[in-house]
Amino acid sequence: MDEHLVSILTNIGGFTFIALSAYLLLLTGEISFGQQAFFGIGAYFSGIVTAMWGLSMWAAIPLTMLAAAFSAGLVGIITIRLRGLYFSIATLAFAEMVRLALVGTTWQVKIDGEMIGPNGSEGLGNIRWALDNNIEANDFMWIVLITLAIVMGLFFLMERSRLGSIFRTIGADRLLAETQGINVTAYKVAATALAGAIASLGGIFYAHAQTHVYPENFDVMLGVHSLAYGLIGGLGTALGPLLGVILDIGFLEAVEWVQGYRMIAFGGLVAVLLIFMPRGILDERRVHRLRMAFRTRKTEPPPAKTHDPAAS
Amino acid sequence: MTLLQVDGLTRRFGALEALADVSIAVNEGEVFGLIGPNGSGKTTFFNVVTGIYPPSLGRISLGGLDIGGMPPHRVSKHGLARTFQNLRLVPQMNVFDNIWLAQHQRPGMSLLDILAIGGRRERSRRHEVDTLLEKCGLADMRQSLASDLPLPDQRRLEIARAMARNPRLLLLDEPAGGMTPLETQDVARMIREVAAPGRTLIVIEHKMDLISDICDRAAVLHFGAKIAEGTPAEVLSDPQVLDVYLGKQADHA
Amino acid sequence: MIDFIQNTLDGITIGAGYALLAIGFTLIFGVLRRLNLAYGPSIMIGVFLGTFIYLHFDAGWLPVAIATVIGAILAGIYVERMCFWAIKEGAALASMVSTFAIWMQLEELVTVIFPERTYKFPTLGEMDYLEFAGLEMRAEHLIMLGIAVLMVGLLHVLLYRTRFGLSVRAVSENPAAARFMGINTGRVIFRAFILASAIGGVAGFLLVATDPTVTPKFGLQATFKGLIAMMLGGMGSIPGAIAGGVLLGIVERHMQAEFGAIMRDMAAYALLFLFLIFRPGGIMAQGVAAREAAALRRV
Amino acid sequence: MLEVNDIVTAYGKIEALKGVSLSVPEGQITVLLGPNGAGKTTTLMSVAGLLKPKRGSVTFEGQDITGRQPGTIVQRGIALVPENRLVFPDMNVHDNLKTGAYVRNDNEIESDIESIYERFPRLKERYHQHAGTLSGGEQQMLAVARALMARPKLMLMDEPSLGLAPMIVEEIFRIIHDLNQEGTSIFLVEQNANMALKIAHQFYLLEQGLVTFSGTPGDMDENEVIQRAYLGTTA
Repeated sequence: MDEHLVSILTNIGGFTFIALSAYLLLLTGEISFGQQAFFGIGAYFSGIVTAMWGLSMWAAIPLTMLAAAFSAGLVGIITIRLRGLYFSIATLAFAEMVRLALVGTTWQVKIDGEMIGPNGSEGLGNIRWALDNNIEANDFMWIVLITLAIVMGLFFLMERSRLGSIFRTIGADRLLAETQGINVTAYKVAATALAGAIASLGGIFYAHAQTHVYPENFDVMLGVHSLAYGLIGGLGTALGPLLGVILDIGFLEAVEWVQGYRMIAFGGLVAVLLIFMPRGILDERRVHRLRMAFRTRKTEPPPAKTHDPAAS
Repeated sequence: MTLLQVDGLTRRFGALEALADVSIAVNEGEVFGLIGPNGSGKTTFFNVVTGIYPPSLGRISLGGLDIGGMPPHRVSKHGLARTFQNLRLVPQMNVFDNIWLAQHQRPGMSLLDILAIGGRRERSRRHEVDTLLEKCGLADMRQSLASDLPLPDQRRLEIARAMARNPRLLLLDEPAGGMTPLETQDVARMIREVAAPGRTLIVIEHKMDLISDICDRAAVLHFGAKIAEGTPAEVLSDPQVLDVYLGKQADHA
Repeated sequence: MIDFIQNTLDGITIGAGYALLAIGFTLIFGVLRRLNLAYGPSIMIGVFLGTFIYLHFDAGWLPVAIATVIGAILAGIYVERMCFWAIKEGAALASMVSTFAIWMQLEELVTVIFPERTYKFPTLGEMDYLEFAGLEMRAEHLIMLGIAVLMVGLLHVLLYRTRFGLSVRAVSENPAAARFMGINTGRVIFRAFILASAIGGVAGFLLVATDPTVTPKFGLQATFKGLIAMMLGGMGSIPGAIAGGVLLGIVERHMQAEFGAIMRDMAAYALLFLFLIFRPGGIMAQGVAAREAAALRRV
Repeated sequence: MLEVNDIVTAYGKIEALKGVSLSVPEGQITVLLGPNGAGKTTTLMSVAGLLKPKRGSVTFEGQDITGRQPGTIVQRGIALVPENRLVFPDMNVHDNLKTGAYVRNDNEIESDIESIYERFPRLKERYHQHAGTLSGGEQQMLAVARALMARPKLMLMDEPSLGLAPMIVEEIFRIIHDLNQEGTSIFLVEQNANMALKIAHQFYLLEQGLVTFSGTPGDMDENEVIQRAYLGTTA
């Protein structure tokens, strides 16, 4: 496969994770400007695990996701009383603190004659697990895409279970959720932790594909992009964030003539799109319609109705 | 036997006393009406009982258990469900899912059940939703988005959703609000035949014929205080009540 | 001790610039109840228009200042039409993401036209330091402070003494009631946007003129400084915006002097975070009664 | 003076008014009664230009004002006292009054405020206080005074008695009565049928988005009016 295409597909995979994490929080009605913190934590933590401790990426994945879930859950608990814009700004402040902490952190050890470890704004390099294990770019892409497929699959299952509906209910009407017996606090903290873990997965793959990451990779631009992906692609299905990422990275990286003017074109496109589709391309209503069209073609009609005078 | 016992319930908002020393006892299996002019404290009463606002003073006990000041999700675990005067459905979910979701609160639902998307128990629960939809006359609209339903159906959906949790005590806030007389009769029948059997109900309503039709007993609130209690006929002929409605009606919004 | 006072003084000066940014932010938030992330970038357009005038016509500071304000207003109008006027009420999230998209667009536009990393910007003239009791102050800082105070005074007159100000306050407090009085809310929002952009343009000019280099990152900085100052003071409150801006300036200055640039930024965000957790209403937080009243409206 | 002709007003797909016609004669108090959700407020909003009727027309003093901007309608001489008063809580009383005169360009605004203060001395006492700190009755008074600042020929009032103690309600109704005596026409939406009928010259009954009765207060048994208007029973 073409090298350029491989790198685009790997990027799409990596950024879809963080877009999914922002989408999960959007479902519960929260706008997070801070998912890049967990993406960054994922990149750094996993990089340390493989480059400094010499463990494999497969060991790094669960460790990193746990660490990210834990820190995200903690942020979720601290910010639990904040709603709306206050929550958004608090997550932004947290993420910037994380980024600045990375800029301020130097912790290097000598391994095989080389200094390895976070080095302030020079970032963390030598994340060579893929190279050392002879995993080529092509293979790494498949690792990312298959993991993405699994995570997306879990998302679809979640959305079909009551858990998905519970998240959506909290997002649509918090008070209703409470009177429905939903422990909103607990579910919100759970969603925040889960979103942190998913974002960190993107960071892990990003770090191991790039081999070198910098604190500036995890600035607020990344966070707002991840939020925008879900909203552009649509908030009705987990395919929405993927579609958003594909539109941004895939489409615009692939089309040569927009090079250099990419954000001028994309920014305008998104602004116009949002005028006509304020909840994205695949919003709840369109997803519902698609689902209905699909179902009536494929399965039996809805259960036969019995006569009920009340329905008249 | 008394199911809901409210003693000396007071709720203040700043200087305003939205509920003033209200005591009400609702018996098991009863349909109890709550009436009063706009803003007399009826909805505040529901909000305090369901835990949305903590009481300023007074006790609320459900089946002997003190629920005053509990957060809404815990109150609801003890078998209490309600509907809302200005409709709170999840607009972007379909009718079936709105009800199906509500089952999560039933006793014996574990985290595994909440994650379930198949299996025998889940199938039977889904079947229950369909049965309920049919009983409530909503089977035709099973797949429609809740926001696409006309108002009377939305009200019925709210009642059906509350019943999906099998509550001991069901609070209905203006179940016939904004409905035509014909639609009101329909909803009265639904309450009588589907919601009331084996359950205790408290109903807020302005439409007196509905109250007379379905309620065993009723109480009247005025300025946050209870001014009368008895059978609907007694209450509606009470001189003080007549005075409130026909004479110096005044409110406390 | 002298250092402490000196740093505080410098902090107040820079804080005056932040306060102006926060006032612009808060005006827009007040009438719209939506967040305009493109506020900083639209000011940046003004700043670069000023730079353009300076580089090509070797203009003095006054024409550059005017160009800066005009540029900010034009960009502000573009943002208002694209992100707020065209997107229906209730889609606050779409508006916010849309302002972000426009932000990206404006930033890229600037980097395409101005490909170098930094540009020079005119200063408010070559002026001396003023000294007093061992403290010193750059004359241009004093001018900056003076202009900021003047702007706040003018704004106060505008908001509390004119018909336009009355309509802005009415729409901020209750858009529905404002409509009942015959106020055209759309027009008021549009004009408030222009006003906020003009204030932002002045703030941008002052901030850049006292530190005479311009980078395309100015938009990001302006948005976040303004946002932080607004949140510290309490959203929608103009006295709050001033207090928040000055507080931010002082804290930044002290941290910078003691621990350097990273800790300066860290402290700004930490301060914001702590305020959000412990005093979400900001410095000018509302009383308990107001929150009770808000709770009443909730159901 | 005001003619409403067969208007249909909808929220999305739901029609709140299904063809309402009524007229408000000059110099009179016209009352619109009806149960919750009948469409009373929607009718007022359609007249005041805050909602656009899908069909039908509204004419004021012979001129078509259907779908005009609210500002234009206020300028023509129709002012609204909204439900729940909706004063501006963080503005002082004086500024609240000024918002009422927003559509005016003359220089008699301050002198009008003075005459408002003469009429409502209690507002004068509190002219510097934020409106949010006033009592319910004072806020209602302010809402009425604010509408008067537009120098209306016709006042639309949406449930001015809502949330007020009986004594205050009587005072508000006395004010409405006085205003009418001085020549302002009144179109009043009320749930307090008993009080409203005492001052009404004529009344309409609105049920389910349709006018089901019109006449003068003597035309229908008061108890039946109350039954239908307040309780919505069809007995």
